[in-house]
Amino acid sequence: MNKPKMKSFTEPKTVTDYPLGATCPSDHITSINAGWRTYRPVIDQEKCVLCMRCFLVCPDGVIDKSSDRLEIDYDFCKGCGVCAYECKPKAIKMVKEAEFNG
Amino acid sequence: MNKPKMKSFTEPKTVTDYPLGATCPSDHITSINAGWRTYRPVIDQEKCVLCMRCFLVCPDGVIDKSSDRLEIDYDFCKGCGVCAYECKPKAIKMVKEAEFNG
Amino acid sequence: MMPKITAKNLTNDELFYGHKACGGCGESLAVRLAMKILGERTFASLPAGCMSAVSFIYPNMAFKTNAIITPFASTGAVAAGVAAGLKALGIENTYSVGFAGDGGTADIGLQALSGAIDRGDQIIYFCNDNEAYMNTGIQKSGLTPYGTRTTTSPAGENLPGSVTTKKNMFEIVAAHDIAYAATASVGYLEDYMMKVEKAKSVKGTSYIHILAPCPTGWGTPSEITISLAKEAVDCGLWYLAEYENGEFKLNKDPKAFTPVADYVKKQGRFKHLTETDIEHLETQRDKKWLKMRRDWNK
Amino acid sequence: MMPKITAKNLTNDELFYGHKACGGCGESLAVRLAMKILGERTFASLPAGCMSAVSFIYPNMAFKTNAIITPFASTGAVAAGVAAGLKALGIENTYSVGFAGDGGTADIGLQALSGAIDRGDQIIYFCNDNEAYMNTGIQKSGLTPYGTRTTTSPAGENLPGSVTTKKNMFEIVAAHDIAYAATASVGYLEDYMMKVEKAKSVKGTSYIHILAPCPTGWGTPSEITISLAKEAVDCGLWYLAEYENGEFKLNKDPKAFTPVADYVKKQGRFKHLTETDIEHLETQRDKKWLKMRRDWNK
Amino acid sequence: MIEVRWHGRGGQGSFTVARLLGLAASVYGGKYAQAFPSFGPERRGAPVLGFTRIDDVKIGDRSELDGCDYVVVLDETLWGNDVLSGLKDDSIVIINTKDETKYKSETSHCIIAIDATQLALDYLGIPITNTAMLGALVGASKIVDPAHCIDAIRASMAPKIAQKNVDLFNHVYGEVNSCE
Amino acid sequence: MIEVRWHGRGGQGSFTVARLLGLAASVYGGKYAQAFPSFGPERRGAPVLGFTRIDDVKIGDRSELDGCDYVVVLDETLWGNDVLSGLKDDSIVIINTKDETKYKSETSHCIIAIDATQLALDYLGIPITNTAMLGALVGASKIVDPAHCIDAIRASMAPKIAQKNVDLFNHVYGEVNSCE
Amino acid sequence: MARKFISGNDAVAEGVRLARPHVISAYPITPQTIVVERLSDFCEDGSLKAIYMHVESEHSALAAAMGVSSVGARAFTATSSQGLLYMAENLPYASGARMPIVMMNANRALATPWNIYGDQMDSMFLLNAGWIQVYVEDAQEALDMMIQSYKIAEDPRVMTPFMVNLDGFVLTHTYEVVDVPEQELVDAYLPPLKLAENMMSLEAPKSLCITAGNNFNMEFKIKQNEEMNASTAIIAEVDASFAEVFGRKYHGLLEAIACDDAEVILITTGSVAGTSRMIIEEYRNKGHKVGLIKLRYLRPFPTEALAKVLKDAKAVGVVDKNISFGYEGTIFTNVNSAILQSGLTPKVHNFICGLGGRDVTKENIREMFDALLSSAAGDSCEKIHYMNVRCAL
Amino acid sequence: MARKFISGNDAVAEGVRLARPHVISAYPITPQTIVVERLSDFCEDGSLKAIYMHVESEHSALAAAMGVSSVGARAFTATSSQGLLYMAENLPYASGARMPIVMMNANRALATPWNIYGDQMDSMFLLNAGWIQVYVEDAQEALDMMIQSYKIAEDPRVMTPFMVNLDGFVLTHTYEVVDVPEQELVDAYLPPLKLAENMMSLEAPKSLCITAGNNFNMEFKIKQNEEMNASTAIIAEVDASFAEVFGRKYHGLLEAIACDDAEVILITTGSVAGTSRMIIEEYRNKGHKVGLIKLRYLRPFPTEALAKVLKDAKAVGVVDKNISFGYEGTIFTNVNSAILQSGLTPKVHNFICGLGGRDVTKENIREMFDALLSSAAGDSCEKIHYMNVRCAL
Ligand SMILES: Cc1ncc(C[n+]2csc(CCOP(=O)(O)OP(=O)(O)O)c2C)c(N)n1
Ligand SMILES: Cc1ncc(C[n+]2csc(CCOP(=O)(O)OP(=O)(O)O)c2C)c(N)n1
Ligand code: SF4
Ligand code: SF4
Ligand code: SF4
Ligand code: SF4
Ligand code: SF4
Ligand code: SF4
Ligand SMILES: [Mg+2]
Ligand SMILES: [Mg+2]
Repeated sequence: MNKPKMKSFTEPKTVTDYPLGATCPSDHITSINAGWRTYRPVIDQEKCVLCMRCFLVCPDGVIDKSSDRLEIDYDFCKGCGVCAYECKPKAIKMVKEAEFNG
Repeated sequence: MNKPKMKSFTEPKTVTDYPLGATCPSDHITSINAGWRTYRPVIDQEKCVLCMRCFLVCPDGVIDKSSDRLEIDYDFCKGCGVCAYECKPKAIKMVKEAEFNG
Repeated sequence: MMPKITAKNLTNDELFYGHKACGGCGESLAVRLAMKILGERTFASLPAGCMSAVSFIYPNMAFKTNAIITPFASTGAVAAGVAAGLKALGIENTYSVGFAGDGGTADIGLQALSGAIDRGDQIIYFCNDNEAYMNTGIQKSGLTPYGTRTTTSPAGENLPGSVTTKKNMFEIVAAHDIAYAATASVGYLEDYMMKVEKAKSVKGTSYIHILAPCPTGWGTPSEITISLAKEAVDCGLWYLAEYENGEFKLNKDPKAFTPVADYVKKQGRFKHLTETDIEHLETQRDKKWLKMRRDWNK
Repeated sequence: MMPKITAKNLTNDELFYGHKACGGCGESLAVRLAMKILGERTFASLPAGCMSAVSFIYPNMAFKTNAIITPFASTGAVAAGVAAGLKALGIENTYSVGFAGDGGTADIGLQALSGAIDRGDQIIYFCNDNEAYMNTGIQKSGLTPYGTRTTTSPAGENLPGSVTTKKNMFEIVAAHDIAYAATASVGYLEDYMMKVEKAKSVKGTSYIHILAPCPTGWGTPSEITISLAKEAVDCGLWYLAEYENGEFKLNKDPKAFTPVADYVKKQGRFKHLTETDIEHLETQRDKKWLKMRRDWNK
Repeated sequence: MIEVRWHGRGGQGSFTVARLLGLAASVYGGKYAQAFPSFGPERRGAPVLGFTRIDDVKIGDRSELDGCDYVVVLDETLWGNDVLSGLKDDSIVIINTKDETKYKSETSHCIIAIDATQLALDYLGIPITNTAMLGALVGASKIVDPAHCIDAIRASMAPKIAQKNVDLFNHVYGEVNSCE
Repeated sequence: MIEVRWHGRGGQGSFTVARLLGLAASVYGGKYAQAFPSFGPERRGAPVLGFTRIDDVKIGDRSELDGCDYVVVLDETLWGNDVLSGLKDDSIVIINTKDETKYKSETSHCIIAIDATQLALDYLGIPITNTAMLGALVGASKIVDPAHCIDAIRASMAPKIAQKNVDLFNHVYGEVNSCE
Repeated sequence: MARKFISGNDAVAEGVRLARPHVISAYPITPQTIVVERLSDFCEDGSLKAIYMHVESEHSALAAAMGVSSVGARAFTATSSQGLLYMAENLPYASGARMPIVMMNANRALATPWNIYGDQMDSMFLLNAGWIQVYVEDAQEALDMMIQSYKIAEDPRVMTPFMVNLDGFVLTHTYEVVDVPEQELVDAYLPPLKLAENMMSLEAPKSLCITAGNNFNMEFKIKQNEEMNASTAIIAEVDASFAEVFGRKYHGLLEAIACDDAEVILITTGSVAGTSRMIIEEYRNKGHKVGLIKLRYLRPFPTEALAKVLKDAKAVGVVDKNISFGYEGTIFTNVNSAILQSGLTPKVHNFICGLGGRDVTKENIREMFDALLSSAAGDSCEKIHYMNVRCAL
Repeated sequence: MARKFISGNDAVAEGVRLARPHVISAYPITPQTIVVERLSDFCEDGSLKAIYMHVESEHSALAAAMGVSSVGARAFTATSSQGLLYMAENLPYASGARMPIVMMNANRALATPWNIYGDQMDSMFLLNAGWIQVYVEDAQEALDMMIQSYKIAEDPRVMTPFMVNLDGFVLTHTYEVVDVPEQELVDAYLPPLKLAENMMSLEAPKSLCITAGNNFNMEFKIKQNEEMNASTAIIAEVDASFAEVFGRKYHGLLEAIACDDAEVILITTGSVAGTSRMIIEEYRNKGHKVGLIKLRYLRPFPTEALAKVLKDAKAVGVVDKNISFGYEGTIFTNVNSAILQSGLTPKVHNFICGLGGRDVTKENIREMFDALLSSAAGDSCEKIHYMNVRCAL
């Protein structure tokens, strides 16, 4: 998986425990980009020819190509639609997010 | 004459009389560049062909061409020798200043 | 020749993840891909701007590598300092990299960049050009094109949006006789990645100027970011070029341009432009290409 | 065509007089002549540097016209503000002019200059280039040539003086597609005066970059200032050119160069240079001329 | 003093409506009002808040709202702790949804539900729901005169768009009931 | 405390010699010393001053000299009020001149005259008179040991030039009389 | 007069439009941006006949304004935080030159850490710059001060640049009701800038921003200080004449609220004054002898006015939205010096709050008054209180 | 150890060489230039193994130093006056990031009017920047403080940038005898910088100079303030350990001279302390109960140390080579706050002198003591005295 491991963040208990300087470890994502999406990209694995264009163009890098089929990290996908728009075989559909909420 | 009129400077008598802001009238020379020279340029009017090169090249602008012969403003001439060096007919001599002091 | 980097052989590892940029943000794609090519030993310096604003929100840090926000004017200087510090400490095989916006490069950061190039500092400098100050809400920068409506270059009865033309940053940088400079577009990603790869082995300063559409500031749907950036090149308002060993090279010299009107009309920031305005843009474009073709195609 | 300005028809009025520059100072000559051509309705902006330091020593003011010292980094911005203020007040037929040193132009003042050009502000900007920070005692600037000994680029066993080359300020300014830019030398004064005269009628920003030897900083006798500046051009280390209507032009293209060694050996700042160093300078020169001749002689 | 909190996403106009309410109450209604947004470094799509304060006297208070009388949720996907925080016992929650049942089950507060998205699509052709939600708030609460809201809408938009929004506002205003 | 003021022009080395004297007195002579220049925006050719203070104890004083014991004039064209200001009754003036008569007539202070320019030309081939004037000062005043001056000169110059300056210094030192 | 429901930034822009500057040079920065956006709109639509300069940085923004002012034209600029510090060199430059430039500063925290919200570290940083500094409480005062500021700055006795500070977001981005005066009234009140001794002109060419060596420099600085101190009178004068014309007054250097018999007094600036007004009422209603000072001007510093109001207070609290690291809040330091010199000996307390946009709650204000009351009653308590901290020290 | 007859600037350069920074980034400005000239010589001749960066401005000088420090290398820069203000934005930036950069500042007047001579307006401008500020009295102290400064700044408990101030010309350009310690001694005393939590490394990648919104920002700032205040202890500690190794001590935050039974005390900084030492002796010899404080550190401010020394003084004078226009001398303001909080009630007087390089004469110091003695004796006299003015007010 290309997604970084989520870090648990315990708020400093005292001012002294705050970081020295305006510092934080890198690779430190503590919360997901929850609910930014209106539409959700859904890959039709049948149609997908694994050209990897969607993987390349995703601004958020949420498409993972480590297995034999692409996977989207919906915790961080913003539903921008770039992947779908750029997919030549039209293997990605943007589906209204609400339908998944139900 | 191309030389600006010297201004008399009376020191402000009170702090209040100082200029408003870091200001001073322009065209405001109150003292000469006294004694900067070691050598003094002296024009041999006989040799001078009035080509005006010395007038052109003098960094201090102290050569005046308003009359029919050039005049040097020795109050501000620094004796740099540029005029003499650039005079083709060698009409300017740099003469040791001390000789004039005596 | 370097092996070509493609979508297929590009590493799956993400070094820039979880940022809070808008969906479809062109800049964030430019940074993401650059980081993938540069790798884990990269030290990234980002001035104030969208990319730093969305990536270092305590306690959420989107960079996997070392990274630092710099004062707005200081990308070139901080990156140069990082490079010098690493060198002095003997920490080798690292990249000191700057990622600045158009405002952070062509306006307030120009001097520090110029200083770094002049010293030949070992840094790679990216200008992520979305043609306005986006982080502060779409104000005109030195790289905002003629006719762009921004919040400080309003379009109305008296003005057509921005009345100045886009600063020629690439040529300005090249005039420094920099070791390597290139333009790029998120519409031509393989070209871009090739240029990043190239910059990695340059001795001295490199500069990569990438056009990166901003759906929010340009008034465009988020999904068209890539195709719009491609169209910018295809219609001739942007160009792909390199400066290397003291010489310019046009990487792409289209026989015919797609219509500027098509490009422009997709964008809210240009909605007010009249036919005449668009013709003006085309004339400017043609003049520029005439010179580029004459002078750079040696 | 403009009437040629010569020593004979040049006005006798001095607008810059009584300053405390060193004897034989090239910069002061450049300012003096520019002021004569620009005339009494000139508003001069001078940043920190020798020229301001020697001309505004309360209560001795060397300028006859309006003049202001600007913060070191701000020549372009203050001059632009003066121009805007005059315009807004409807005060016409005036010139807002900047006189900055090489450091004040190519280093700390570059950004403000770039901003003014970008806006097309109605100013004439002079870079008085004596190739180092002289007012503070001869430190290396971005316009200090390779191999120059300055107090911050010492020549010794390990270093040959400055190890970086002279920033191409003229080309950098031209890359902004400025309305008018030119190089000049106090060794070729009629050429210089013609360029100043030309700048007076330009619509938009003009830039004149004049090489002006500094006897103190260069370690030369004061009387050779003019001839040395001529020799700089004749040996090819400096050049006379213009940029106008988007095109470069070489004003002088010598068939043969005088020896660089002759030029260099007259100067204390280059005393340490070896034969090899001088050959290096010649190689650099030849490369530069090859490009200039190829690209600018259209 | 009446305090209203608006929940939406960057781009949905939740601060605009906070402002419209303040404008209606003050310039047109002769009262005093404050409207202010919450801001963050996150971008378009991220949750944002808007606030409106209304009072009969000049409002000196510059602190954040510590409780609020009305919460208006423009986007139901934002439902959660943030929406329910800082409510008083008699606070009213107004939410844009087709189906209120879920929400009613999760809180004891009075819930006013309205399918503003559908109505906005009907009236405006785009899913911008803020004037609809203003109608719902004012209809349910009567905290300002609807005529003043209409004045505010007209003063803030181009005439054609304004008219559509006024119609939408009126529709919702007329349809919504106050809390029983 | 002994205070010395040096008058010269930018470029004549008047501050260098102020420094040499301090170096001789302190590092080589075991005393305490201060040396500092006057500075102004004027350039090469303009009058400048140098100052040396010598004392047996650490010198805390950071104010300008308000009087001085010795004035050394490297360039006689600088003669005037500035040279004679701030002198005590027994202050001594040392001046580089071929002809002392003019100066003696204009002050009652003891004047020591020396044609340093000619001697410098003889010894060094250039008219840099500062080590000659150091010789004159030390010869006339004995405020430091001449051997320490020689040490200071050697420590501050390249060996060949240093030797010539030492010879010049010695010549002048030997020739000058103290004030009667 | 028009009533509008606008933000503090809008109010500033409206005020600037009414003041008719000739040139606006500014660089965008949150939370100031809206001011310059509005002004560029006004320049575009012609409702403000001014040149808008898109400068490439804040250093140039103020430098350009200096150029404008140097020829006797009216200049406006606006900035915040990092921008204010980036132009820091030019602030004493302009004040030494006595240029009557007006600047709006949106008070915002300083990096690092980065933060776009309001505190007052930025303008406190510039207290030594020789600029007049006023802090406003609401959008109306912001608008009105744009007019007053030019009137004061351009007074021949003052001739000093002027900084108007608005708390970031809390004032800049909050909409409220503002009365916008008629242009004619303002025109009559604020005539065009008159050419002064320190401005360039073709008639009497001047050299500006000159050098004054160690022989003369000190006198220039003393003059500047004396005249700045004397500007306190003109500030009061202008506030009074403004009230006559426009019907609103701000009490000059400071406003004292319920201080007459107050045993404890809280000193506030800017938006905190607004919140505190509510609490003072509440406490007075409960019978506590509490008072409130809204300190409007920090330079010139109102030493005497302060001493007069504080003379019977047993405990004085100073609210600081800033820290001078390694010491205490800057306003606290300044107030304490005035107190000591006045010979008063109240107990003094520093309440540090609102850093990086931290909310200053009504409860916080109550805590401050409670602390002061208990201090006045003789209890010893901390000198420095950090308010609304989310964890223990 | 070598005895040398060198200037204050030379001494700084020698001290820096001994401290072995990895990178020097600086921009020339009078009267600092000699420092960077010498350092470039040392880099050339190999006696200092450092990279010398010819930056294009002061803003970049400090920015580059931040880059250097961010990876755990030792950085040095130097500036003065306009240069210090041109980099102002970066000072709180570096201190918020807790980067242990050392800067030498040659105190010089601020334009306008332009003036290259010494006063302290420049560094007083930066008191809020979160940097430790020390003022030295002579060249020896300058050299020694280059070593102490890194020791203090890099202490894990401090981790704060450090500014060493020398009065322009009076110290920077005055030659005097200086003992230059052996490199080995310094190396043992000042080991290489250890990688800290706030530095980048390949082993533990860091994000630096991050954003902390209104939810967390205040706590970062409080931490910074608390730790800066606590650095007073480390300052004293380092001065003591330095004395053990090198045999010279400077008494930590301040030096009290003849204060024990003093009825009047004069507070000085930098070079004025030197001149005053002579006068104090003279007055003591005459039987006057006068004392002298050499205030070394202005940040962290030595509130307690000061209160202890001043506790029995009847009149206290503060010498300021600066004015905060529209108020008074900045050190005066700071000292007064400390006095008030300590519950002391001496009469206080401010002596403003030395602006733009105006000489501070021995007679001036006598005038100050005389004024204080008469004030202590009950005579009323001016609060603010301008010294050595060449004309009437
Ligand atoms: C000295 C300074 N001035 C202004 C700002 C405010 N500011 C922060 S980001 C930004 C705009 C950035 O624009 P750009 O560089 O084009 O990057 P983008 O946000 O478009 O990616 C501005 C003006 C600042 N942080 N510092
Ligand atoms: C911000 C700032 N930094 C540094 C200086 C110091 N300074 C004044 S003039 C000068 C050198 C000027 O060099 P240049 O521009 O080449 O002009 P020149 O003196 O050679 O004519 C420097 C470094 C300053 N005044 N302001
Ligand atoms: S772009 Fe389409 S076809 Fe290509 S990998 Fe992605 S989903 Fe599959
Ligand atoms: S919708 Fe956007 S963020 Fe989501 S996977 Fe597609 S490109 Fe990536
Ligand atoms: S250069 Fe010589 S010949 Fe020509 S005018 Fe001057 S003195 Fe006469
Ligand atoms: S010597 Fe120099 S200053 Fe004098 S006249 Fe000749 S050129 Fe001019
Ligand atoms: S505003 Fe534009 S540049 Fe900034 S994050 Fe959003 S899309 Fe990207
Ligand atoms: S130092 Fe050089 S540039 Fe400066 S005044 Fe002297 S000669 Fe002219
Ligand atoms: Mg941008
Ligand atoms: Mg120069």
